[in-house]
Amino acid sequence: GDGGGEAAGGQGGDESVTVTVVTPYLANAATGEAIDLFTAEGEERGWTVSVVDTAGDMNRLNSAFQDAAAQQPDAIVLGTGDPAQISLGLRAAGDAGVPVFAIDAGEDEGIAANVTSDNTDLGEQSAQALIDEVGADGRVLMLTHDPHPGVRERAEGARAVFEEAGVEILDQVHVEVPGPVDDARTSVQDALSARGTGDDGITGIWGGWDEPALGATQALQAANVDDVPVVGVDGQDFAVAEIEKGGPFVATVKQDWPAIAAEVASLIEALVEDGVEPEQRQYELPGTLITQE
Amino acid sequence: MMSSTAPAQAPSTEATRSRATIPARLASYGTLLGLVALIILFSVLRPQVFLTPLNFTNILEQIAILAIVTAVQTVVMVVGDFDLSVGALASLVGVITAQLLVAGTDPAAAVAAGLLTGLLAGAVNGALVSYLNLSAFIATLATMTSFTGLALLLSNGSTVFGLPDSFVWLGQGRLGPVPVPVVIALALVLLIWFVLSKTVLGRAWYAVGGNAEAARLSGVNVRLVRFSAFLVSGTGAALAGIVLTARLASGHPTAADALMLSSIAAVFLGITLSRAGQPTIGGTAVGLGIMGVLSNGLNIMQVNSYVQQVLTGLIIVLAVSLSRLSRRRR
Amino acid sequence: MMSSTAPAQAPSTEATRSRATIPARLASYGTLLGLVALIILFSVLRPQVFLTPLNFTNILEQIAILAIVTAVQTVVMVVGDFDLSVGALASLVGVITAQLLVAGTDPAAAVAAGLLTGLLAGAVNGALVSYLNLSAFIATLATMTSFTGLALLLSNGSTVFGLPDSFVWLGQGRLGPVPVPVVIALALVLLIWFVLSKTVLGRAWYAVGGNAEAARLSGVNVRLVRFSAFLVSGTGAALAGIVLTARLASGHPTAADALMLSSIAAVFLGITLSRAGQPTIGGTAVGLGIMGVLSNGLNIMQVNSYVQQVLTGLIIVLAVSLSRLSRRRR
Amino acid sequence: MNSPAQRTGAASEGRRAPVLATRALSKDYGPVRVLSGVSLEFHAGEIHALLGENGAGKSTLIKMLAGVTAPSEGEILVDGAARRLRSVRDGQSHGIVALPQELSLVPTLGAAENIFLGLRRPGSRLLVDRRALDRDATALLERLGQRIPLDVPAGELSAVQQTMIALARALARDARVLILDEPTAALTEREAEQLFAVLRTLREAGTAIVYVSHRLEEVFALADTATVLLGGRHVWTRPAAQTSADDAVAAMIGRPPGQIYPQRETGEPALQRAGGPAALEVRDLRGHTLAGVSLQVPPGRVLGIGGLAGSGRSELLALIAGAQRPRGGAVLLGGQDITARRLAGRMRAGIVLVPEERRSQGLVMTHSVQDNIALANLGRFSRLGIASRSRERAAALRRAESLRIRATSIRQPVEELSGGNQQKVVLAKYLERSPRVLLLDEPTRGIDVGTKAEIYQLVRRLAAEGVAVLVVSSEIPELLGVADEIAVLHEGRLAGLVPAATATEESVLHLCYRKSA
Ligand SMILES: Nc1ncnc2c1ncn2[C@@H]1O[C@H](COP(=O)(O)OP(=O)(O)OP(=O)(O)O)[C@@H](O)[C@H]1O
Ligand SMILES: Nc1ncnc2c1ncn2[C@@H]1O[C@H](COP(=O)(O)OP(=O)(O)OP(=O)(O)O)[C@@H](O)[C@H]1O
Ligand SMILES: [Mg+2]
Ligand SMILES: [Mg+2]
Repeated sequence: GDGGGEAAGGQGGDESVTVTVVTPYLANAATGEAIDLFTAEGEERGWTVSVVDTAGDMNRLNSAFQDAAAQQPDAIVLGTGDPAQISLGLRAAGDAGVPVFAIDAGEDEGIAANVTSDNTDLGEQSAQALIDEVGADGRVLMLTHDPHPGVRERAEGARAVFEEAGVEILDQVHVEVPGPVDDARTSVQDALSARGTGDDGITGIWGGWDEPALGATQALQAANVDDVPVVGVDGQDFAVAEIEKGGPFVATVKQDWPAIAAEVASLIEALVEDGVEPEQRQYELPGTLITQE
Repeated sequence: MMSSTAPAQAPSTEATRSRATIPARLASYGTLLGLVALIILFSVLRPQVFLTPLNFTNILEQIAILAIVTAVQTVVMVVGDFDLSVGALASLVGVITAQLLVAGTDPAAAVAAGLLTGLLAGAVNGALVSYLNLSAFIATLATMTSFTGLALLLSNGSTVFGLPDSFVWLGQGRLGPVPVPVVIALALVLLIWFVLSKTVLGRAWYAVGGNAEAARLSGVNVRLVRFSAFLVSGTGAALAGIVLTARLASGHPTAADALMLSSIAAVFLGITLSRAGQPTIGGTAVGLGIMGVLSNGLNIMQVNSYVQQVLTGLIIVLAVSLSRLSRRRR
Repeated sequence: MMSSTAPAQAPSTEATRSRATIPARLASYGTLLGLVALIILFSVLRPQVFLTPLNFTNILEQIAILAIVTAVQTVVMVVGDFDLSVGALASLVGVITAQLLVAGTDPAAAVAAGLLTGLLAGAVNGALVSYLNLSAFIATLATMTSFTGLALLLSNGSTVFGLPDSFVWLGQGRLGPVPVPVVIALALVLLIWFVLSKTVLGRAWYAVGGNAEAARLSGVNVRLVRFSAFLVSGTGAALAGIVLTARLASGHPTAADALMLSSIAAVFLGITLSRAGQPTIGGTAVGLGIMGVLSNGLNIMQVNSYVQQVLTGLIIVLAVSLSRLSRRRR
Repeated sequence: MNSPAQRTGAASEGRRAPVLATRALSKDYGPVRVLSGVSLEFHAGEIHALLGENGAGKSTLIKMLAGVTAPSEGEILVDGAARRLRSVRDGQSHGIVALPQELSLVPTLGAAENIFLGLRRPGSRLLVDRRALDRDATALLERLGQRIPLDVPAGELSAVQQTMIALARALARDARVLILDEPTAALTEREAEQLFAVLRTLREAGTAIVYVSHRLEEVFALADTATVLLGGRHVWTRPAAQTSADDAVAAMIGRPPGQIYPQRETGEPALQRAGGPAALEVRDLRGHTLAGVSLQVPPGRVLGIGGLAGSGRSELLALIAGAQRPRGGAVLLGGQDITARRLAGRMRAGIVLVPEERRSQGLVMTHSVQDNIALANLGRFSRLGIASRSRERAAALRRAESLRIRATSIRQPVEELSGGNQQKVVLAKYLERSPRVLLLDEPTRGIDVGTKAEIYQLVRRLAAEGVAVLVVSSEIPELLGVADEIAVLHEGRLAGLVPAATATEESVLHLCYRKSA
C-alpha cells in the first residue's frame, strides 16, 4: 500500500496503483475466476491488487469496505454481491474519496461502474438451449438460489423464456449453499422418484449455475436416465468437460470473464491515471453459449 | 454381631426396577416412534413412490456420507465433546485427494494420503483438547476455520475435477444392487458399534464421557482415551470427504461443510433414545433415519423448499418432544 | 463446651489469598494477554493505519452487532445451555422488520414488532428447553432451521430494501463521533453485566448453570430461570437483527446467520478468563475484542483472505492455549 | 461394640520395614500450606487410622499417597524406595489403591463396569467379557453383603449402593496398600459392619490399610495404630491400644474434649418464638419407596428418623420439603394443608431441607462459600431484585465463624474446601433461612467430633426456640443423643416410634430390622 493516504487519486506517476478487491463469494468458482483474471490484469499494469473475502457475510463485507477505505487505495472493486446491502460500505468509500467499481454486482449510486454479464441474458440463453432440446411441450425443473441476486435474475430471465415458449415449470427447487452439488443431486434424485420422466414427468432440468447442474447430471446418470437434458450457467471448466462427454449436461452459458475483468481494469486505469470517469454506470457483456458442438 | 442377618432389601428394589421401566422404556422410544410415524405418514401420502425399494436405496445413498461423519461424531460425543471441524476437514481432505489424483497419484495412494491427513488433523484436535485442555468447542471451531482456509487456499476456491473412474467408483459404484457409499457407511457404523459396545476402549470412552474425574481416579488414562476419540473422528471425516469427492467426481473446498451441524443433530436425536443420556450407535442410526426420511419424504411430497426447512425444524422438535413429554420427572 | 474458642481462621487467611493468586491470575489472563499481544503486533506492523482513532471506531462498529448477540448468548451459556438459533432469528426479525417498514409501518412500531417476534421466539426456545426438557442443542438447532425457512419464505429468498432513513439511522447514524450500533451494543452489554452481577436473577442464572439440582433445592425456580435466559437471548437476537438490517439498509433472509458460531466462539474465548469456568461479561468482551482486532488487523495487513482464515484459527488456538498451558492442574 | 481386634499384626512383631512411608511430606495450595512436614509409616497387616478435625489435611495426605496430587515437598517411599507417583495409575502399579472421600462413580455405567473401570483384566485387554465382568462383580459385592442390580446406571442407585460399588472397586484391585477416606460416612451400621469384616480379613492377609473416619468408636474398634493431624501437622502416632478416643479428640482439637451430646432439659420446651408454633403433620405420605407414613411433630420437638439404607428416610424428608412430588397423602403445617405448594413455597412457609448429598444437591462447587450461603437466601438479601453483597457477606462471615468453617476466606470456591467444611457450608446455607421446620438429612456426614457437638447444641437450641426438627441419621448414637423421639422406617412404613430417653441402640436396631414392633 502507499501508507501515506494523501497519494490517492489521479496522480499517476511514481507511486504504484493499489486496488483492493472485496468480495463475499470468493469460494464460488466463477467469482474466483473473475477475480483472478482481474488480479492478473491489474498486475500486468503494475498495480498492487489485494483481495478480501468475507465468506458470504454481508455485515463483514461492509466492514471490509471500511477497512479498505481507511487505507486509501486508488480503487475498491466489489467482486459480486448485492449493492443494496452495502450502502454503508459504499458510503465509507465515498467519504474516503475512493472510487468503487464492481464485477458482476449491481447498479448503485455508490458504484462508479458495474461490469457484468447480462444475467437476464444468461438465463434466457440457457433456457432457450434447454427448449431446443426438450421442445415447447417440455416440463422442466429449475434449480435456483434466490438469495444470490445474479442467480435470481437468471432464473427470472429463464422463467420468462419458458413461459413464453409454453414450457411447463414443474418446480423451483432451492439449492443449499455450501454443498450445492450434493444437495442438487439429492433433490433431483427425489424429484425423479416423485415425478418420473417421460409422460407427465421431468423432461429437462435448468441449473441456476453450473454446480447444481452437475449434481443433477450425476443424479440422472445414477438413475440411468439419458433422455433428460441439463443446462447450467457460468461455463466453468468442469461443466465444459461434462458437456464434452456427451452426457445429460448439454449446455452452459459462459460468462466472458476475461472481457469483464479487462473492462473493469481499463475503466479503473482511465479514472486513476487519466481522470476519465466511466460513461455508463452499468456495462453488460453478453455470454457465450457452450454446447457439445 | 449383626452382619449375619442379611435382610433382603436389595432384591426387592430389583423387582421394582424392571416393573418401573416398562412404561418408561416405551416412552423413551419416542424418537423411534417419531421415525416410524414419519415412515407411515409418507407411505400413506405417497405409497407408489415412497415405499419402493428404489427409493429406499435412494434414502440410504443420500445419508451414507452423513452416516460416516455421524458415526465418528458419536464417538466424540460419547467422550463428552463435540467435533465442529468434521465438515471442514472432510472438505479439505476431498480437495487434497482430488488434487493428488489429478496430479496422477495412484488412487490407492491418494486415498491413503487423504486418510492420513484426517488422522493428523484428528491428532491436532485431540492434542488441543486432551493435552492442552482447551474446550472442544473452541478448539475444533478454530481448527474448522483453519481447515476451511486451507481447503480454499489449496483449491484456490474452485472445483478440482477430472478424477479417474477407479476412484469415482468409491462414490458412484455399486456392489450388486447396493451403492458403494452405503456399503462403506454400513461397515463403518458396524465397526464403531462393535468398538463402542464390546471393547475396552469403547467402554473407556463411555466412562470418560460419564465422569472424567471418576475415570481418572480409577486409573483410566483419560487424556489418551479422549485423544483417541478425536483420532477416530478425524479419520472418519477424511473417509467421508473421500467418498463425497468420489460421489461428486470432483473436489469442492466447501462441499462437506454442512455435514457438521447435521451430524451433531443426528447424534442428539439419537441421545433421546438412551436412558443414561449418552449417545449410542443405535440411537444415532435412528437419528440418521429421521433426517434421511424427512428430507426424502418432503422432497417426494414436492413441498416448497423453504416450507421444507420450516417443517424440518418442527418435526425434529415433535419427534424429540414425544420422548420427553412422557418422561418428565418430578 | 468447646465452642467457646472461636478460631479466627477466616480473616487471617484472606490476606494470604491475594498473594496466592497473583501468578494464578496472571496465568488466567492468558486470553487477555493474547488480545494485548494482537494489538501490539498490528500496531507495530501497521502503525499509521491500525492505531488511528478512526480505525478504533471501525473495529467497535464492526463488532457492535456481534456484541449484541454475544451478550445475550453469554446469558444462555451462564445457564449452561447454547442458543444456536440466534443468527437465524436475527435474520428472520430483520426480514420481518424490513417488510413492515416497506409496507409503510411506522419505524418505532416496526422495531417493536421485531423485538416482540424475538421475545416470542425466545419463549418457544425456552419452553422447549425448560418445560419440555429438550436439550438446548437440538431444540435451538431445530428452531434455527425453522426460522431460516420462515425468513426465506417471507422474503421469497431475496433482499428487502427501500427502508426509511429514520430507521437506517439505527445502523448507520452517529451520536457525536460514536456510531449508533456501538452505543446500542454498549448499553446492552452494560445492562447484561448489571443483571448478571448485581441482581437476584443473575445470581440465579449462575446457580442454575453451576448446579441446577442444588439451585432447585435452594428454592430457585429452575425452569423459570432457564426460560428467562432464552427470553433474553431471543430479544437480544431480535435487536441484533434490527440493527443489522438498519446497517445494511435492507433485510436479507440469511444476513445474520454467521453470528451464531461467532457469538459462541467469543463466549468460549471469554470463559478461559474465568476461574470457575463460567462465562462472564468481562470475559466475553475480551473474546469479542480478539475476534474484532483479529479480523480488522488481518484485513489491514492485506493478508490473502484464505490465509486469513487459516491464521484466525491458529491465533485463536494460541490465545486460548496461553491461558491453559500455565494453568494445567493435576 | 465389637471385642477389640486381635492385634497380632506387624505392629507387635517389632520393626519391620514399612510398605509405604512418607518423609517430610508437604502440600501447598498457592501460599497456603495445608500439610507440612508429615512423616509416617504404614505397615503390612496393619490398620492405620488417620484422625483430625475437618481441614486437618487427611484427604490431602491420602491424595498424595494415591497419586491423585503431587506433593510440594518431601517424598513418598514404596518398599523403602522414593517414588514419584504421577497418576492414579502409577499408584496402582505399586499396589496403592485409594477410595476417595468424595466418591466418584461414572453415573451412566452399571455397577460391574464401575468396579472394573481402569483395571487391566487378564485375558481381556481389548475386548470386554461381560459375563466374566458380571460374575466377578457379583462375587465382590457379595463379600460386602450386597446384591445390586448390575444393569442399572450407578447414578440411579442409592447412596449406600454407590458407596458399596466404590468399595468393591477398591477391593477389586488386590491392593497391598488400601486407603479408605471416610468409607462409612454414608453407611448404616449394618453395611459398616460388613465392611469391617472384610477389612479384618484383608489385614490378616497382610494388606496395609489406611483408614480415615470421624466416627471414633469404629476407629478404636478397628485400628491397630492411630495418627492425629492438626492444622496440617503431625501430632502423634500411637498404637491404638495405648490411647483412647478422649486422647485423640484432645490432640485433634488441641485441647481437652468436652461432652459430645448435649444435656437434654426435661419437661416441655419453651415455646416463645415469634411466628408462633408450627406443628408439622404428615398424613399417609407415599412416594417411590415410602408406602404411607403418618407423623406429627409439635414445635420444639426433635424427631430422629432411623432405618436401614433404602428404607425411605430421605424420601420422607424430600416429600415434606416439596423436593419430590408425592404419590399420595398430605403435608400440613400448623394445621394448614400445604401439599399443593412447591419447594419454594414451602420454604417461604418455613420448611427447610438440608439435603443428603452435599456435592450434587447442596452446593454449587465452583461458587464461593459466600455465594453458596446466599443462594438459599437470595430473596432475603435483596431489594427490588438487586442483591446486597454486604448483607450476604455479613451473614456468611457470621455463619462461617459460628460453624467454624475452615476456608482461606469466604470467597474461596467450595470445591477447594475439605469435605467436612463443605458439609458445614450446606448447613450454614439453610440455617440462615431461620426455619420453623428443619429437615436434616444426614447433617453430620463427614463432620469432625468437635463441630458435631456444636451442631447438636444448635439443634437443641433451635428446638428450644420452637422449631420442629426432623433428623435422619445412619448413626444410632447420634439419634439417641440429639432427638426427643425416634421414628424408625422399614421398607417405606413406620416400624415404630420410641422416646429417645428410654430407647437403646439395641432397641432401635431391632426396629430397623423389624424384629419387634
Ligand atoms: N484445591 C485446593 N485448593 C486450595 N485449598 C485446598 C484445596 N484442596 C484442599 N484444600 C485445603 O486443604 C486443607 C486440608 O483439606 P483436606 O481435604 O485434606 O482436609 P481433611 O482433613 O480431609 O478434612 P475433612 O475431615 O473435612 O475431610 C483444607 O483447609 C482445604 O481447604
Ligand atoms: N423407583 C424409584 N424411582 C426414582 N427414585 C427413587 C425410586 N426409589 C427410590 N428413589 C429415591 O431414592 C432416594 C433414596 O431412597 P430412600 O429415601 O429410600 O433412601 P434412605 O432411606 O435415605 O437411604 P440412603 O439414603 O441411605 O440410601 C430417595 O430420594 C427416593 O425418592
Ligand atoms: Mg477429607
Ligand atoms: Mg438417605
